[in-house]
Amino acid sequence: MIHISVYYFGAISLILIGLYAVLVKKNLLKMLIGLSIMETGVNLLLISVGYISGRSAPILSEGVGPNQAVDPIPQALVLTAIVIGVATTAMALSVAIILYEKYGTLNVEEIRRLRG
Amino acid sequence: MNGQYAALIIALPLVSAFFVPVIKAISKKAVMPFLLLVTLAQVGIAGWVFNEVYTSDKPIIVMAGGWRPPVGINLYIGHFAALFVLIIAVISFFMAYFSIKAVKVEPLDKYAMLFLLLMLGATGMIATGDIFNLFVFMEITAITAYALTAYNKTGEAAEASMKYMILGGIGSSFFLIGIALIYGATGTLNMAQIAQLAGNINPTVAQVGLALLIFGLAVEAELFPLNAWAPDAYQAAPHPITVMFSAFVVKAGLYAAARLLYLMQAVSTWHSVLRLLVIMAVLTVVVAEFSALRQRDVKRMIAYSSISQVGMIAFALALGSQAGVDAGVFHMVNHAIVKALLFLGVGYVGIKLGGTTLEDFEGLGRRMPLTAFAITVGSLSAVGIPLFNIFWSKVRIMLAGVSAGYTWGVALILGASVVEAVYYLRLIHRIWFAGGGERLSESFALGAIMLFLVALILVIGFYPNYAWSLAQKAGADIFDVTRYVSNVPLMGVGA
Amino acid sequence: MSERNDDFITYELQEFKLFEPLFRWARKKSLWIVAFCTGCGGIEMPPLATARYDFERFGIMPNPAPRMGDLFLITGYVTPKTLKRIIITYEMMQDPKYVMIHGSCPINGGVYWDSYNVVKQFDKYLPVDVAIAGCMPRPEAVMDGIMEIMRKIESGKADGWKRYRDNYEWYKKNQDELFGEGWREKEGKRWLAWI
Amino acid sequence: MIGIDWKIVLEVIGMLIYATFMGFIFMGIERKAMARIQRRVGPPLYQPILDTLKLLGKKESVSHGLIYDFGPVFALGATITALLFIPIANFQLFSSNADLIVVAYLLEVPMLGIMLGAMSSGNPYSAVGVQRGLLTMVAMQLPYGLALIAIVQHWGSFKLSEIVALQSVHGWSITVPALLLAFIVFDIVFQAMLGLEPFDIITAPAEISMGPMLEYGGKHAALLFTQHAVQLFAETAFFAVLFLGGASNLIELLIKQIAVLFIAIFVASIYPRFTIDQAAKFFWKWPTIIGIIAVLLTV
Amino acid sequence: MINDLMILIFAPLVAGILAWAFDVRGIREAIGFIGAAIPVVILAKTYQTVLSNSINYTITVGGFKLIFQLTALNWYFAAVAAIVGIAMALGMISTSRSGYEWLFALMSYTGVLGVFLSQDFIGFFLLWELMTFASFMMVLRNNRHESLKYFVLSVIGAYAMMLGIAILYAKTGALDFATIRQALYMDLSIGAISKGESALLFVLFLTAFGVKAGAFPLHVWAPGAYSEANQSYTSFFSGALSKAGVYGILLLYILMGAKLYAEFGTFHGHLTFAYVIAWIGAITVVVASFLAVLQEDIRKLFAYSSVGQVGYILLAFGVGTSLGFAGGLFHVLSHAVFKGLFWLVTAAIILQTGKTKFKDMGGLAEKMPFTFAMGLIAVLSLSGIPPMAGFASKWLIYEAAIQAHMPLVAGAIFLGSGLAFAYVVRFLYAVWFGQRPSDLDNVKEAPLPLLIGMAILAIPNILFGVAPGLVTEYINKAFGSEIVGGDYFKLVTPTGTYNALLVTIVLVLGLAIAGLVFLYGATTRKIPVTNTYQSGNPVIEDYNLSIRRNFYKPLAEALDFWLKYSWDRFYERIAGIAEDFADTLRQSFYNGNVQSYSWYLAIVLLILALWGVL
Repeated sequence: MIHISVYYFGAISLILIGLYAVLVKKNLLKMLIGLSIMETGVNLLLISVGYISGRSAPILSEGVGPNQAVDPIPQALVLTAIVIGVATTAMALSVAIILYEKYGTLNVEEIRRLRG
Repeated sequence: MNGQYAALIIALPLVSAFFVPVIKAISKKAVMPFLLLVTLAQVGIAGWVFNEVYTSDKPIIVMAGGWRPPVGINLYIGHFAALFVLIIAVISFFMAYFSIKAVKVEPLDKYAMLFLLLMLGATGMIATGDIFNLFVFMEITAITAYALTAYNKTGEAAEASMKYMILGGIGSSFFLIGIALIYGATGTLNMAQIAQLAGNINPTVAQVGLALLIFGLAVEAELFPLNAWAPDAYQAAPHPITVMFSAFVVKAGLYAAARLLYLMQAVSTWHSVLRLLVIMAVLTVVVAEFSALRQRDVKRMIAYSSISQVGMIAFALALGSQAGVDAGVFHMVNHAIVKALLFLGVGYVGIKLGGTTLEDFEGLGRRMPLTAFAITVGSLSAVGIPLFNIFWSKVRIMLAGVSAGYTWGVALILGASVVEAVYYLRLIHRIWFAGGGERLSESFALGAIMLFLVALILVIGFYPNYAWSLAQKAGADIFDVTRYVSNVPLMGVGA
Repeated sequence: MSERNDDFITYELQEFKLFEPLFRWARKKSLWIVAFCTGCGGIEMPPLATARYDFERFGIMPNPAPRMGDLFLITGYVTPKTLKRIIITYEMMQDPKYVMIHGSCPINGGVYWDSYNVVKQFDKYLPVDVAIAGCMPRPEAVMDGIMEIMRKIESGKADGWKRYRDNYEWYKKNQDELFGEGWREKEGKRWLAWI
Repeated sequence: MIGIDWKIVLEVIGMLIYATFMGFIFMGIERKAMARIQRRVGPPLYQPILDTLKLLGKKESVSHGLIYDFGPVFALGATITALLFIPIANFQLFSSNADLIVVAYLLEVPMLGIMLGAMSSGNPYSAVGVQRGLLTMVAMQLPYGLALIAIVQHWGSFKLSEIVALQSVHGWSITVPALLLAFIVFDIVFQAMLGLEPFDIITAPAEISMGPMLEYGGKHAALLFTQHAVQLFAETAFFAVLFLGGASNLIELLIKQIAVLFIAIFVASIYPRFTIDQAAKFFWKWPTIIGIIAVLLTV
Repeated sequence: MINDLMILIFAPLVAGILAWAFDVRGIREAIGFIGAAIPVVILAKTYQTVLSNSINYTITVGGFKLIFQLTALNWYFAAVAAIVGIAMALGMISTSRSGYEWLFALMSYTGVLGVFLSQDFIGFFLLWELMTFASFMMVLRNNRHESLKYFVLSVIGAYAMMLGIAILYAKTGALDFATIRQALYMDLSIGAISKGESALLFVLFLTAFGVKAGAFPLHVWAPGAYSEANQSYTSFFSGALSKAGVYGILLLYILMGAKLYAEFGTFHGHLTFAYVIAWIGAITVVVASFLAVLQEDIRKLFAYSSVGQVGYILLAFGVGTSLGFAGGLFHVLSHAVFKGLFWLVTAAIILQTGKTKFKDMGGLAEKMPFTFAMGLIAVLSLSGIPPMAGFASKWLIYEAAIQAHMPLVAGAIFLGSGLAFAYVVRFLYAVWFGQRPSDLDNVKEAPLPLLIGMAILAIPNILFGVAPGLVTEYINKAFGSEIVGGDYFKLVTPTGTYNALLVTIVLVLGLAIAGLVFLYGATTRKIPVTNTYQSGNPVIEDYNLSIRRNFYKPLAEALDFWLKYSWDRFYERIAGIAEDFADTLRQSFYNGNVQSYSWYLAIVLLILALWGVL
């Protein structure tokens, strides 16, 4: 069980690191990086949820039947999540470019024309 | 007659979205008519689904690939989903037409694609029966929404999009954590099965999982204090998109939250989640109403109003009683109509007069009487004047709220409603009794759409019986979990 | 008011056939003085009213309202300015009404016989029933004058009001000669500046 | 009501003549007593009758319009009405048909008549008089009401005849401590009701010429004098009925009325005049406080 | 589905919508008038049946069962509204030139009728809101600030009621009056509703109804709203719509009386809760009447006067005895007729002169004799001159208050009636008498429909004044007991009597005697208004000697300490604070910085985490 908790610990650390970046860094790019880190952490968490101690990857081959493999569903989920994450990041970066064009800065404290 | 054709409500927009480039290749001018056509087709399908569900009084379960849940992913088109898919389709159709007038910024083909995907995402969120599928649809909705928010390519649009994205990103991450926890605890992603198993899982895990799911959805559903992105996005997005945000994108999030909430009824700490949600909802109403009070930009003002109304819906849905859910659903329907009308009217004014500040609305009654009339009706309805539709749902919510023991919440919401009355009525005064100007010509088709919505408001206002019976059925669909579970043909797991 | 200020001429006075003697008695015993005290004679009124002479025992009572007054006391010299007021007040009083002038000044100008601004002969402008000579007449003399007017009322000789009606043209002519035509209007307008 | 009761008709006619006559005599008494206090001889007691006859005998009469004529007529008519609903000595008249509240109101109605006429004359002095009259009424209304309430609460009836009957059994109102307070209040108010110093602000001869009376002359003034006489009689009778146990015959009533009148005259002859806001403040201070004590004692 | 009641309630609304849709001169007025007349016809038709058995109409709307019932008591209120309503319609034919006004005037008419006839809280609330909204729209047209003040206070009231309704619904599970009443009665022994909740319910409903009735200290909307609407409509607004609040108080008694009595008991022999109402009424009477006396605008004067007069009704209901109810109900009628009449007279004056301030008016009695006569009737009735409806009802209230041993409250009535006298006389003087400003020389008599409307309201003033028994007998029948005895002309209470006919006869007799004396004197000679005694100074038309401004200045001087305080300003300040608070909230919460927004999310997460742990 020890190594399972390592995954959990790692996942939660990643999430918190990402969150830290979002909450503290003023630069928009750093915040986006923080978001990505957070997503990675979440993905890791998802994987570890499906992990069953002592089993192999869920690829059905010789000697690896459904009972020997870890839960395959989280892995499928993570794949989807990664794709979504990529899309989001791409989207975000393109928006960041526009922002830099229009505002001349990426400091989020200065990008606040919409308020109140 | 085969219910499986109902999958078309997902398939049609998805497929047509990717056909847009093809259409563009043929003729650039054909893109918007194509969009109109697809949405019209969607209206047809949704109408058929609606009719099917409400005549047979049974939900349509679409099983992907013929696999029975929980192995296969299923769509659950119950009374609620059928009703809302129809609303989504109809409003999308109107907005597709409005887009022809309103959206001039290129590239229109991208706009059409994103438009269809947004519609698809919202439809999917409402129709799906699988929690991870929900996440996927939510992300589709969210990403298209980010993109559409930024569509105008102005600094403000990009800024609003950025805010939406960061907050949405955090929200969806935690939503995913919630899924992970629930999955870890139950080993399934099918909603019906989760409902069955919810009673047996570790209450702490269930509570945290549920709370995280709600948290993630609350960002989409604009609950205080997670709604900071909303006014900006509403204001900066193209006018048709604002209508869609307010009319159904938010509602989809709300619905998902409510669905998950009621599915997890069996969780022992369920009531404390409800209480948290009620607190957030009440705060949403109060803060949003006060924020709208001295707003100079009408679109933003109505955005705040929309947020507060959504808060009211959330309040109703979080009451945990049949009456509350019915009222909430009823309010959802009414609010979708009213806010569609208002944003449509305000958007049209924005296009015609080049701005949506309060000053632009002076003398609107003389310049654009039809639009002014529509905005007036919408405003009066939003205030909760009797013989307009929102009156009925508001009354229902208040009755349900006090019955559920949240007298303080009802009192606060009613107090905030007074504020709402003030700013809407100031707007009406400005429209009709201040300033003046030349008469402008108004689009006939848009006028017809507005009049249709006005008529809908008045019909529901004068004779709410039919709408109320729909809302009751739809509400029962959300609230009655056992029926939900029994309707889904689960493979013998648990049961 | 200009066009209607003389319609009392055409107005037909009421004749009380049956109760006329009773009313005449009452008129005599109840003289109300219009307290319009001009000149220096006004100061002779308080002794008349107070404990020493007490004219109230004859039913005489000072009254600030001309409408119910009977006896108009002109208690001293009269200037054109005052005369205007006196005429207006007199015309407001209701018939039968009596005028009593006090002292020499209203009779012939008295010590102001050569003043440019004092009315020398009062009865050119308003009919006088009783005139008391003296400068000033003592209260006893005034009382005597009042007794005289009471006797005249009883005998029906106090007919100044009738004379005013009958000879209005003449009085009016004299008034207009003194003040000029349309003096009421002019006087009224002059007053505007103070408002 | 259909069959005319001749007895009551005779009573009414007799009482009207008596009340008018006595009212004039009261006015004469008022003037005479005032003169005697000032060490004068004073006019004969019947002087007010002469005055009235003289006014009625004026050969000319002017009018500012219909309302100007209607005012005095209405005032006298209403006063007569008020009089006929007060039980006067052993004559009950119509008093079984209307109670204290009605009479209290009817006694105020003449004021409206006078005001109407005065106002329609358009004379600003009259207007000031009207204003003062109404403000005096407003000011005195509260203590007046409290005094009446104290009476009603103590005796438990609104009917004047019953109040009289109860007093004949249990003693006069003023023998009851609480009602003695009410009596004091009522007496102060009475001064204002009669328009005597220190509350003769309405007519205030030396300030605003005669206030509301200024424009009246001839028969209008005669009507108002008659009205004043009847009202004087009615009010003193009302006072006597409320606080002095009514009366069993006219002589007894007369004694009580004159007693009441003399209190008023004595007070009037030694006090100067209040200004109107002083009067209001005065009425809302001590009389009201005493009145409140009185009503609370009788609850 | 279609029966008399439905037509009764919705005919005005339908007519209003039609009048609005066919916005053509002539047709609009005709439709509107018919719509206003239908209720009168139906009410007249049902007069006989309603005393013996009630007429019911039930409709299910949106899952709620709306019950309308025409009972004896409702009929009374509805009839009052209908009389004023038809007079309003006639007045509006003259004064209104827009379909907008017809729509909302008639909509509020429907609202008022519906409020009176509802037998369940949803219908009641629905029509209550409709009535508020419609009347608000009438004011909004002319003045944004006043209308919003009115609406905000009304809506606060309405929402207080909504909360109350919801609490009752939660406690009893019912929305119809009959069941709620029964449930609350049963609750006396069960005790499911605690003392605190009862108090809350009482305060909520009192707020709701108090706002509409203009009870102190919630009266601040009334002067502005009454004066800024079309004056013909104001006759209905003040005459009938404010009665909805009064009706609500009555409803409070009917539904919760027993419960409130059981919870709060008595205070010196009075029902405690009723005592509160009585004092609110008394304070309203005094405060509003004082303010009315000091007004300089004809509309404001009557607005405050309306507030004060409705205070009488509250006071009468607060007395809590059956006599009090009878008096209050009678005053509902008489206030409706005389104040409706006043407002129509005001409408005529404003229509013909275009002026509203006293300082601009004067001497109109010669120019508008009929209007003046009507105004005089209203004045006599309001100030309580005996053979008028106003006196009969006031008399009952006096009797009730004093008989119930509420001396100080009764003292307030005395003071209030003195003040009423003062302000109506001021109205008479400033508008009708005295010297006429030269710009009013061409004023004409009011148009015919307005005059007919006035006549319709003037007749009841005299009729029910001479024969007050007509009303009291109906009230007796409605309550099913002999509250006020006597016959048509004579009112008899246990301790007092008032024979209106005899008073009238004697008054006529007195007038005849006085008239004979008058006729004996010299025939009168008409003199112009300038022929007045100004110490002998000549008076000409060029300056106006009539005192119109600050007529009651001495009173203001005597009251200057109290006039420093104003509830109106107090509420305005609260509203200002709320707006500033809104700004601060908005600026600090939605500050535009996405990082702060992220922090909100983080904080919520933290709360979730802590809350999950704890």
